Amino acid sequence: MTPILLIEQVLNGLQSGIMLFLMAAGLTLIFGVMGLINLAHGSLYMIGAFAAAAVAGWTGSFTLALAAALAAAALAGCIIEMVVIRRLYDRDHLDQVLATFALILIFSEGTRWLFGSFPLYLDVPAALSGPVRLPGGILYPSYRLLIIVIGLLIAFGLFQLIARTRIGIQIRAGESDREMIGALGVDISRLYTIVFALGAALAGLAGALVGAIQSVQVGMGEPVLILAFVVIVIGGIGSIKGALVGALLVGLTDTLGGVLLPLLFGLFMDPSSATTIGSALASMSIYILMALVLLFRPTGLYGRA
Amino acid sequence: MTEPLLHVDGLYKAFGALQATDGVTLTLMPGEIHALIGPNGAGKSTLIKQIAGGVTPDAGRVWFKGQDVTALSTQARAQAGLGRTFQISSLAMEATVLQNAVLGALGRAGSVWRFLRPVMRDAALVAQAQAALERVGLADHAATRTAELSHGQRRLLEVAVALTLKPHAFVMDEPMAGLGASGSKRMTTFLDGLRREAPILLVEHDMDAVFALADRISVLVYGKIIATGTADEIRADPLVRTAYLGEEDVA
Amino acid sequence: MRRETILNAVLYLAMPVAAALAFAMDEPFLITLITRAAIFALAAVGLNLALGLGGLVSLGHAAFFGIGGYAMGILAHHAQTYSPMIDSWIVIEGTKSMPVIWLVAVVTSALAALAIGALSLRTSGVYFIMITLAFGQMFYYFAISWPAYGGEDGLSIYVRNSFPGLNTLDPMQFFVLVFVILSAVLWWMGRLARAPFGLALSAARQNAERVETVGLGPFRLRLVAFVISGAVTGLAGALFADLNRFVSPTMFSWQMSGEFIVFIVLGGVGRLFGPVAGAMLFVLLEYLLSPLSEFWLIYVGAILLLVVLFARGGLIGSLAGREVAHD
Amino acid sequence: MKIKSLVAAACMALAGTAALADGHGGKVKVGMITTLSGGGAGLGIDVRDGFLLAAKGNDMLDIVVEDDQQKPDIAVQLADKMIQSEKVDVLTGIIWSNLAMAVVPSVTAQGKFYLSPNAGPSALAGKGCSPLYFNVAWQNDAFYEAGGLWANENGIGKVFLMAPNYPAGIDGMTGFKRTFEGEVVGEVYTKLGQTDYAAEIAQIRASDADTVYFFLPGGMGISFMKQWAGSGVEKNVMGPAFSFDQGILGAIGDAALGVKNTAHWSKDLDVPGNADFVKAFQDEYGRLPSLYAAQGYDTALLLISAMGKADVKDTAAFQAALEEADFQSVRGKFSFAANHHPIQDIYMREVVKEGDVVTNQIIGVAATDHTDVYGADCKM
Repeated sequence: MTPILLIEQVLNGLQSGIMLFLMAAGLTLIFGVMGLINLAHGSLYMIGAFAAAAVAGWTGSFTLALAAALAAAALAGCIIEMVVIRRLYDRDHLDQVLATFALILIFSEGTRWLFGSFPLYLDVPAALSGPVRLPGGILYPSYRLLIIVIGLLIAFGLFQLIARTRIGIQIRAGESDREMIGALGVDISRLYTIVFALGAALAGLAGALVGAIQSVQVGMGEPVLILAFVVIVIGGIGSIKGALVGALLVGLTDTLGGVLLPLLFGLFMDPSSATTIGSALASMSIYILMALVLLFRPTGLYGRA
Repeated sequence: MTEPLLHVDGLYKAFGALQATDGVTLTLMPGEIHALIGPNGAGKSTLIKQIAGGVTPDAGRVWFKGQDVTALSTQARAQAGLGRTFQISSLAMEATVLQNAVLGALGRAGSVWRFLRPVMRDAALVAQAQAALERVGLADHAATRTAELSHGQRRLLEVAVALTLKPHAFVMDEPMAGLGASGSKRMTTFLDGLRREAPILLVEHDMDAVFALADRISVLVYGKIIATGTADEIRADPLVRTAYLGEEDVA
Repeated sequence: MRRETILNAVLYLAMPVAAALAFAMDEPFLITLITRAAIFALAAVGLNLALGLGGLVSLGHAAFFGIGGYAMGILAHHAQTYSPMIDSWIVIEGTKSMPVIWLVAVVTSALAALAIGALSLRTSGVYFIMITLAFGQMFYYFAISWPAYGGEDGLSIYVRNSFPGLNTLDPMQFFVLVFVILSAVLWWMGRLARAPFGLALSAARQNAERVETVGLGPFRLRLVAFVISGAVTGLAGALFADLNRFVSPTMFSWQMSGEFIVFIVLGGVGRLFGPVAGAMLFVLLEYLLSPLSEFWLIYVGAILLLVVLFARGGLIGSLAGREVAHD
Repeated sequence: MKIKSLVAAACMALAGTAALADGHGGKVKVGMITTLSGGGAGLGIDVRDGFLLAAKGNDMLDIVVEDDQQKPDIAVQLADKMIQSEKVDVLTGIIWSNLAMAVVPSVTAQGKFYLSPNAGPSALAGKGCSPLYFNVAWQNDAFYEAGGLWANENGIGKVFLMAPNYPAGIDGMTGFKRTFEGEVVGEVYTKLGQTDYAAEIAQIRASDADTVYFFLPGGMGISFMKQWAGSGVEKNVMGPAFSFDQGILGAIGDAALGVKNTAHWSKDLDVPGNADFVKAFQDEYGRLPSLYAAQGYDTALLLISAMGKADVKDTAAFQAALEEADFQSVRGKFSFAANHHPIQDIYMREVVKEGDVVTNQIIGVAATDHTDVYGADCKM
C-alpha cells in the first residue's frame, strides 16, 4: 500500500469519525445533562435526512435542505422531549431504553407511511460533486472535505458554547449537580428542552450531510446510532471531548481495519481466506476496541467514575 | 500488655489538594469503646472507609487481629470479623427487616451458593436474625418493608445486621443519628453492654453518648488526630477546647 | 391467596389451555404460535434473573440465544450431512438428539456468559448496557461473515431433532416438551429467588455496599446470576432453532435482545411470571395487529410507550398491584 | 343475528366445498410471504403488486399476503400458519435467500408447492432441489455469470470485485469469476449494511482495474454510487441489476448514468406482453415497474397457466403443468431446466435518462438460454 493511499484512508477515517461526532455529541450531552439514554437519536438523524431530501426535491437548494434538516430535527426533538422524554428523566435506564426503543418503531414506520418504502433522492450540490487535488497529489472528493470542515467548525462551536456562554455554564452545572441548577433559579425544563433540541439538530444535520452521499431510507439511523453509542462509551459518557476522541478513534479503526486487516492476513495465508477472515475481524473491530477500552477504563477514556 | 485488636498505623489519604487523612494512628483494644470525634469535614468518614474497606490509603497500614488488612476488600474484612454500620443507612430497602438480618446471618455462615431451599425456612439463620432484631428492639417489625422504617429504626437495623455477623470488632458510623432522646438512651445502654462482646470504634456526634460510653476518645481535626485520652483528659485538653469544643463555648 | 399468585396461575394455565383448544379445533398453527410464545418466555425468564433480580440490564442476551441456536444448528447439520464435526485426534460426530443438544447449548452459552460476564461486570450502569450490546454485535457480525455454517443464510435442518418417545414434528408434542421445560425453569427460578443466592443477589441489586459489609462479593453473585441467566436463554435458543428448524444470525441481532427486554417490561420487571405475560402479550399483539396494516409496528411502538410511561410494573404490576416482599 | 351468521358461514362452507369438488382447475389458495415493512420493504411491495396485477379479476385465485419483516423466524412462522391454518396450496413471495433457505425446505417437505419470485440460493438449485419447488426468477449466480460473459465479449480485461461479506455477496462474485476470463486485480468484501465506501473507492482508484464490478443491494448500492460519482474515479462500473433497479435509480439519480447491469428483464424489452404489463402497472400503481414487479407478475402468470391444465390437489399433474411453463413471460422465452430453475436470456442494460427519469435501457444480450451450474447436483 502506498503512503498516498494510506493518507487518503486516514482522511476517510477522519471524515467518518467527524460525522459520528455530530451524532455522539448530542447523545453524550443529553446523557450528561439529563442522565437519559436516547435510543431514538438515530430517528432524529433519519428525520434530518428525509427533511433535507424533501426540501431539496421541492426547491433544488442544498443550503435550504440543510436548514430544513436542522429545523425539522430540532422541532421533532422539542416535541418528543415535551411529550415523552421529560417523563423519563426520573426513571431508570431500563425504562428509558424501552420508551425510546418504542419511539424508534413509531418514527421508522411513520416515516415509511409518509414517504413510502423506497429510498429518497438527495445529492450533493453540483459545485461540490467532483474531487479536488490535495497537496501530494491526492484526489479527494470535495464534498467530503467540506464535511470535515463543517464537522470541525461545529466541534469548535460546541466547545465554545459550553465553555463561554450562559447556556454552556448551565449545561456544565447540570452535568455536575442536577439539583443545584434548579436551586440557582435556572428554568430546568426549558434548559432540558433546549439541550435536547440542540442534540437533535446536530443529529439531523449529520443525517442530511451524510444522506447526500449515502442512502436516504427508513432504518438508516440505527447502524449509526449503535456506532454513536460505541463512541460515547469509549469516550466516556457525558464528555464532549471524549465524544470527539472516541468518534475519531472509531472512524479510523473502522476505516483502516477494513483496509489493513485483510492485507495483514494476506501476509501469511492464501488470499481468499485472508479476505474472509480479515473482513470478518474488521466488521467486529470497533466492538473489540470498545471492549478493550472498557476493560482498562470501565468508565471510558474521559468518563467520571 | 494486651495486643490491640485493630491497629491503624500512619494512614495518609489525599484527594487532589485535600489531605483528608494526615498520618492517623489509633488502636482499638479488646473490651473498649474508642470514640472518634471531630468537626464536620474532619475526615472521619474517609478514615472509616480506610479501616472498614472502600477507600485505599496512600500510605500506612491497617492491622486487624494481628493481620495486615490494608489490601483487603470490604468483603474480606467483613469475613475477617469487622462489623460495620453506616452513617447513611445502607440496607436492602425493598426487603423486609428480617430479610436484611438474615442476609447478615447468611454472610456469616457463608452459605450463599445455595439455589433451591428458601432461605427464610432455614431455621438456624432465621433464629440468629430474630435474636439480633430482638436485641435492638426491632422484633415487632420483622415483617415490615425496610423502606417503611423510620430513620432511627433503620439505624437499629444496621446495628442488628452487624450483630448477626458476630464480629470481633465493630466500626459504627453515627449509630445514634435520628434516634431521638429516648432512643439514644436505649442505644447507649445497649452499646455499653456490647463492648464486652467486641470492642467498638464509634464515630458519633451525640456528645452526651460519647462521654458516657467511651473508654478513650480521639479527636480528629483536618485529617490529624490532635488528642487521644479518656473523657476527662479530652475535656481538659486545651487543643481540643480551641479546635472543637471551643467553638461551642463561644457560642 | 395473593392476587399475583392467582394471576400467575391464570397465566401459567393459559398456554396449555389455549394449546388444547387449538388442538381440539384442529388449528396446529396456533399451537406453534403458543410454542413460540413459550420459548420467548423461557428466553426472557433467563434474562429476568440477571435483569429483574440482579439489576443487570443486558442488551446482549441475544448472544446466548444465538449460541444456543447454533449449538443445535451445528450439531444437527453435521448429523444431517453425516460429516463429523471435529475430525482430528479426536472425532466428534453431530447429533439429532434433543437432550444432548440442550446440554451442549446450556454448557456453551454458560461458558460464553462466564467470559462476557467476567469482562462486562467490571462496568456498571449505562456502560454495562453498552458493553453487553457490543459483545452481542461481535457475535452477530461473526456469524454473518463466517462462511462455514451458512453465514447470513443460516442453516436449515430439514427434520426436527428427536426426543426419545416423542414425535417432535407434531406441534402438540413439541409444545408439551417446551412447556415442561418452561415449567421446570419457572419452578426453579421461583425457588432461586427465595434461596440464599436469590436473597443475596437481590440485596446486591438494591445495595451493593450492604452485601459487601456482610462479607459477600457482589461481583461473584452477579457473575453466577449472569451465567445461569445466559444458560437459560441459550436453552431457549436451542428450542427456538428446533421450532423453526432453522438458525440464522438474526438470532444474535440487537433487536432480539431488545425484544427480550420488551417482554420483561411488558409483563413486569422482576416478577416471576412477568416474562411469560410479556411474551404472550407480544406474540398476541403481533398476531392480531400485523394483518391490520402494513404499519402495524407503529401500534406496537405506541402500546410499548404507553406501558412504559403509564403502566409501571407492566401487565402483572397493573393487575396485581405492588409487589409484596416474599414470605 | 347469530343464526343468520351461522347460516351464512354454512353457505360459504358449502360454496367452498363446491369449488373444491369442481375438480379440474379448481380454486387455488396462494400464500404470499414477503417483506412489507422495514428497510427492505420496497422489493416485497413490488413483487406483491406485480403478482396481484396479474391475478386481478381472477376469482379462481384466493391470495393471502403476510409480512415477514425480513426476519427468517417470522417467515417460518408464517409458512406454518399458511399451511396449517389457512390450508394454502401454493406458497410464494419470499425476497431474500436466507429467508428462502429457512422456509422452502419445510414447505416442500409438507407437500406444498413453492414458486420463488426472487431468491434462488444455490442449495435449492442443486442438492436441495425439490419437485415442488419452482424458481421463476433466477438462480442467484445467473446475472453474475452473464456479466462475466459480457465482459469477455466486450474487451474488459481487469476488474475489481466488491460485495458485502455474506453468502449472497460471495456467491455472486464466485459466479462472475466462473465465467470471466480476464484478470481480477482486486477483491473486497465489505461489512453487510456498510454505508461509507470511501476506503474501498480509494483502493479501487489505486488499482489498475479498468472496470469495477460490484454487488451491493439496497441502500449499500445507493451509497456506493453516490460516493463513486463524487470521487471522480474514471473506470467502468458494472454489476447485476439488483443495485440499479427502478426503485433504487430514483434515489441515486444522475450518478448512475452509464452504469452497465445485467438483468433478464427491462421495461423496454421488446417481447409480446411486456409493454402492456408496463402500462398496466403504471396505471394501477402510478410508478414504473421494477424487475421484482416483473418477477411477481410472471410468477402469477405461471401459476394461472398451470391452473388451467391441472388441479392443484393432484400434485403430480400440477407439477407437470408447472414444468411446461406455458405462459407468455414478460421476459420473452422462458422454460424450466430439470432442476426447476429458469432457462432464459440475460441482457445487458445501461442506465440512461429518459426525460427526467433515470432508468435502464437494453444494450445487448449477455447470455443466451442461460441456466445454472448446480442442476447437475439435483436428483429428483
